[in-house]
Amino acid sequence: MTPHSHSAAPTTATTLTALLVALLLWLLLTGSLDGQELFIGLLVAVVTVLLARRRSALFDGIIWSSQLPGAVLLYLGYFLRALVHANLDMARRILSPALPIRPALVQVRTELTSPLGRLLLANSITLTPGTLTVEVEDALLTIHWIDVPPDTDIDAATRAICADFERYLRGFVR
Amino acid sequence: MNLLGSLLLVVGALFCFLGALGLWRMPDVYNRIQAGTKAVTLGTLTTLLGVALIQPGWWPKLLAIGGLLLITNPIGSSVIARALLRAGVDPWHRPEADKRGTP
Amino acid sequence: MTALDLVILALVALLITGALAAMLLRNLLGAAVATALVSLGVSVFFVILRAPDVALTEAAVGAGLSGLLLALAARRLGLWRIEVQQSEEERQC
Amino acid sequence: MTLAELLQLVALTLFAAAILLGLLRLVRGPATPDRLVAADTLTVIATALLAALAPRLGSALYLDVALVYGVLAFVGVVALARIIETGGVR
Repeated sequence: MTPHSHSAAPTTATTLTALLVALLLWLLLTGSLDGQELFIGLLVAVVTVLLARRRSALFDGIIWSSQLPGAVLLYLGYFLRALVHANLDMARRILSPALPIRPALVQVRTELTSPLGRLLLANSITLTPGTLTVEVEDALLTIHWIDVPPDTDIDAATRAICADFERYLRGFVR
Repeated sequence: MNLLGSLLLVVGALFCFLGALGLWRMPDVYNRIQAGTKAVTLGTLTTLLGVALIQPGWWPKLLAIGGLLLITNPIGSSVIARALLRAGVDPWHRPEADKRGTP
Repeated sequence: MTALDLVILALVALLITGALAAMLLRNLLGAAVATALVSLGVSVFFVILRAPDVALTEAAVGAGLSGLLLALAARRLGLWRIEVQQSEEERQC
Repeated sequence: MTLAELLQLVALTLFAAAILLGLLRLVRGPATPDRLVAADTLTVIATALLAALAPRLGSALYLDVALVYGVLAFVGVVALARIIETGGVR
């Protein structure tokens, strides 16, 4: 979202990650483990990654460790629960005749440093109860909050909106 | 399995409908983006899950659609919101409670 | 089959309204959005008519490329104009 | 008619109603950004509708249309939003 200026050549690890992601997407799209299809898929993935090599710097935010799958699963579980909760909340607001909303813009501060981490955080915030990421500027996120409690400053907003997500995200991303 | 899948289809369609209703009822653009993007994203995911239950062989492609949607949809609404903010559109305030948290 | 008929009716409404909006809207960006919506309706129609290949092409060209091209052309020619306040646009359709 | 068919009927009816509501917002405006948001929402609703129609039509080919539509409409929306961003309000 922010125009991040990563022009440095990506490391081998990030290129391999991009290759893995492209290959995974191919596998999901074809849905077969046939040898020939796999070979073509590998070819296509290599060409794609070579063409988009500068963009693959996005993946250098991932922290590789043995806990990576567990952390991702924990995050996904928390995220899906928050998504369902967000929608029930939104349905209540839409269906009640008085339209109980008090919208305003607030700012929060994040401690994630990599573009990938901030992208995931911004996406999570957009999909969870009553909040919409409007702008990401370095560590400051501007957020449109549909029901702002009275007397909210930046620290209270940070605690209420993005502290939980950050805790889960920091398990696998910088 | 077929029955459960159909039930999920109904739930997904209901959320899509709620999203469209929110689009209609909300007072300004930012709130419309909120209502639209959230409800419709969950509705689509539920629909995809329902289709996966009806036709179990299709799950890889459905998973790909769901994953791409989950990434692109929030970014899309975020980009619209940012463009509006930069173009100078002020968010709507409830009349009796103004001047709060606005930068 | 009645439910499919309902969907088809909604799509017809989408097509006609989108086409009228594309003609009548003063704002060129709004017209570009309406054009993209018309191609959405046509694409879903092709799927209902069991022509997935045609629908795929229509989706690729109509949704992505034509919106992009129209927007870029409008910007290059300096014809875009955003109206945030209510304006005479509303009475147009 | 089985119960599953009845449920699918209800789902399709709700989708049709959602399309009509989104259309209403597109017509009423009041400004271009509202129309853009309506179009974005309608696109995702159409993606869900295409996926919901696929088992009825009986081929996974129809899912490809939903996939391509979802991804490419995102590109179109981002392009239009960028033009609002650089163009400003006049």
